[in-house]
Amino acid sequence: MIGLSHYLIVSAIIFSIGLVGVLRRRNLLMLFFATEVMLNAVNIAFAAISHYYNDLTGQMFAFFIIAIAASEVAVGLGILIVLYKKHGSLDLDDLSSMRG
Amino acid sequence: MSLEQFKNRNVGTQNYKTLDLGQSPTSGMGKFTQVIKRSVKGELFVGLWVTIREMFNALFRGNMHTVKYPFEKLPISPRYRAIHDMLRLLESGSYRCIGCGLCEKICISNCISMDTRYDENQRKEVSEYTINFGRCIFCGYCAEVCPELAIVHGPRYENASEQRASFSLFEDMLTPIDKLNLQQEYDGFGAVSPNADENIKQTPLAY
Amino acid sequence: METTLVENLPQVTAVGVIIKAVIILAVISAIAGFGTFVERKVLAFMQRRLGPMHVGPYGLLQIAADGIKLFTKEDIIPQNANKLIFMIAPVITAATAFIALSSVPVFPDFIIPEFIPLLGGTFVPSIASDLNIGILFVLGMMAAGLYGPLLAGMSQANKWGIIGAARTAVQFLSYEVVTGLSILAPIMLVGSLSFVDFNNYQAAGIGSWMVWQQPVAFVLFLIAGFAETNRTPFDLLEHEAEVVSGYATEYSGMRWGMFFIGEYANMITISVIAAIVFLGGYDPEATLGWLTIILKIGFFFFLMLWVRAAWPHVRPDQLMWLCWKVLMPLAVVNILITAIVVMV
Amino acid sequence: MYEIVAFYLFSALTIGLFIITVMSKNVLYAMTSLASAMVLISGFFFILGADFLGVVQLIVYVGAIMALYSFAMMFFDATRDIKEKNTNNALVFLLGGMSALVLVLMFSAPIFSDSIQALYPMHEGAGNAQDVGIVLFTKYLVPFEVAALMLLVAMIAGIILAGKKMDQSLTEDMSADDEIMIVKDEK
Repeated sequence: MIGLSHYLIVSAIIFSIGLVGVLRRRNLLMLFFATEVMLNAVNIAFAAISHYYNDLTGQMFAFFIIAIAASEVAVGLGILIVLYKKHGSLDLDDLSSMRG
Repeated sequence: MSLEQFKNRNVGTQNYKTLDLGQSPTSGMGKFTQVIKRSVKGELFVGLWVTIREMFNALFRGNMHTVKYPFEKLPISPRYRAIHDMLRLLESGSYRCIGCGLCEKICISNCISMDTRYDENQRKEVSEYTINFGRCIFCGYCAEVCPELAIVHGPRYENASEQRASFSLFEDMLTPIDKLNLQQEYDGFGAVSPNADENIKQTPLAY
Repeated sequence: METTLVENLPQVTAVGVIIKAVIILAVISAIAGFGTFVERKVLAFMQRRLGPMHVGPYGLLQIAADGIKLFTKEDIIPQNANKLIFMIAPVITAATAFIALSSVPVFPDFIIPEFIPLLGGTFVPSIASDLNIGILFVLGMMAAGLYGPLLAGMSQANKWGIIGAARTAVQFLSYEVVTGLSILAPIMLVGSLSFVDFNNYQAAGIGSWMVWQQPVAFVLFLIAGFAETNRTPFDLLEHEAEVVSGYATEYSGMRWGMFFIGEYANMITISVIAAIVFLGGYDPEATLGWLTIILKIGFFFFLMLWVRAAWPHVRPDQLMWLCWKVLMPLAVVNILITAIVVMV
Repeated sequence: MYEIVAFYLFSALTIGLFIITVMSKNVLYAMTSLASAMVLISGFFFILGADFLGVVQLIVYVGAIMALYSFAMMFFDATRDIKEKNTNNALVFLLGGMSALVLVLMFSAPIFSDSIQALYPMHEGAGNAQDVGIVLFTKYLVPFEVAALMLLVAMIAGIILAGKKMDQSLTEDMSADDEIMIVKDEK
């Protein structure tokens, strides 16, 4: 039978995938994607805990995470467009103008 | 219709109606009231009503406008200029063409070619007569110039064919001898019109 | 999803659900094909034409002819296109449309007669998966359906496709808001998200239909439904006069056909939702109760064709203006008033 | 039975799709795999009985957030691969693996703690949507309103950030626009 640990392991694997993505990618859009992967991993964990402990708090937090992701995408896309207008690229190496 | 009406090319000065659309609103409030007016006036529902009315007219009142073309054809004007017909004399059944060559001469796209010879009775006969329908512009000059009303424009407008030779030979355009009774005198462009007598002005005898 | 279903309804077996799924797939695909025929015929009649007449009696076999044509047509994939995504995109449209239909009651409950071997006596439910959040699930699946045109447009390396994809994103995202908000007011009145509860709420006859209580929501839902199914007044995704064929420019053969099937399945879904939520749905007691809902669905389907025959397209900016400045405030005001009425 | 099959199927597919998201050079592949993995995650939620959360995931995450991302992707040529310098791949994998290990430990901790009590238990009989609604609008009302406010702020921020120079073209250079403006002025 599938237990809580199964879900938590899947969630951890997905979270680490997202983490690898955040560390590895240089493109801003891809960074956002990797962040979404991590947020989703957390959502799975919350929903699983909520199910196995018969408690709704986990689901509530998952809702708020989705809300945060929604506001993140609104602001993030704004920044993305501004940066693209300014630099013509979304590569983080091109954007690091403060390195001196 | 007088000739002047045909020759008038000044399309802009004719009595066209111009739609009075009014000023389009520029302010936000004006746009809003326009939208409200248009919505409340029910123009959209008029459109719906018109289409459903036409549907019922078409289905139940026989207003269907489709012509199932290959099976039914609309009657075309007798003066329509399509594929040429070569007519026969009704009395003898021999073809009317006397081989004068006027049609060949007048043809502006140079698509008629004919050849004549004298037959055993020393009568001129058409040995070869072809019209290249790839070049013919169906202007009707040949029919107009023909002194014997031998070549007229017929009603056959389906020009598609597997071979272009299939309808450009003299024999193909000639009225079949067994359908001679179906040949109509006023049959196409260039033929004498029914009221020709009224239109002819008598030449004064003094000339 | 199927686990919760089996827990919820004890008499439903997995076999019944699978049979139901197959029936939905087969019948709705056939209806989608038939829908193209009906659309041509109705549009033709409204323009005083006959429509397809040659293939079969009254052109009835035109569907078969179209199917043969679509299946045998060359399946072209442009050279610079992203091939995998290009191939997947039409499947997404069709699949999401059918998944959305899985939680909609389309056909009645029935029990397969005993004389049929193997499957005799199997109970086939009316809804393949009776989620207690049915309406939201359908809306969510239709929201996911926007990936079909979107990916199709973006993968085909064609500027018309990109424009079509951009319009997809804009139009579907905007009108999802209106669909959700407009259907929220009836949900508040009924207090449930299940289609069955909606049906029972309006069981008392025509007087209890939701249309009379929520006319604004009904109109808003219809308008938004037209936009979400990409029907004519809002047919901007593949508007021939502006963007050659929008997202479907490079598609041919059965891949193009799958977009079509998806569109017609979505039309049926929207018709079913409108019929159940606003027009009283079906009557489970009467023997011919299912005929009423089929008539209602047919009416909405016909309405879509009718509107296509009568009304002109709108411009994209007019579409956005309509959504955000007219429909959404109206929907919010409607919800507010409904909430006040429900509370008081 | 169904649950086991569905769980393993969903988790295998999700992990595979997320790996594609993270590793793919093509932004279109990344977006597609991310979106489809999110649909599958909503499948997880349905298995876990969190129906409403699953539907919210479908509508908000898949239908809105990912669609917004793809709308941002219209600025680039989506069929072209993106070039990026990937430095220190080994280090990245090491760090990722280590944090994964830490996370496994972290997530496995609640399994051994039996003393946890359900604060807001789910009610048998009541649907998930009703339960969620009651809890969301009683105990979590303030966070809910704050989240709404945050969304509003984010929306305004997004509009201001992206819409500031909305009249300028992203792809053409500005001089071409200036010429057009001059022509308009003369007229």
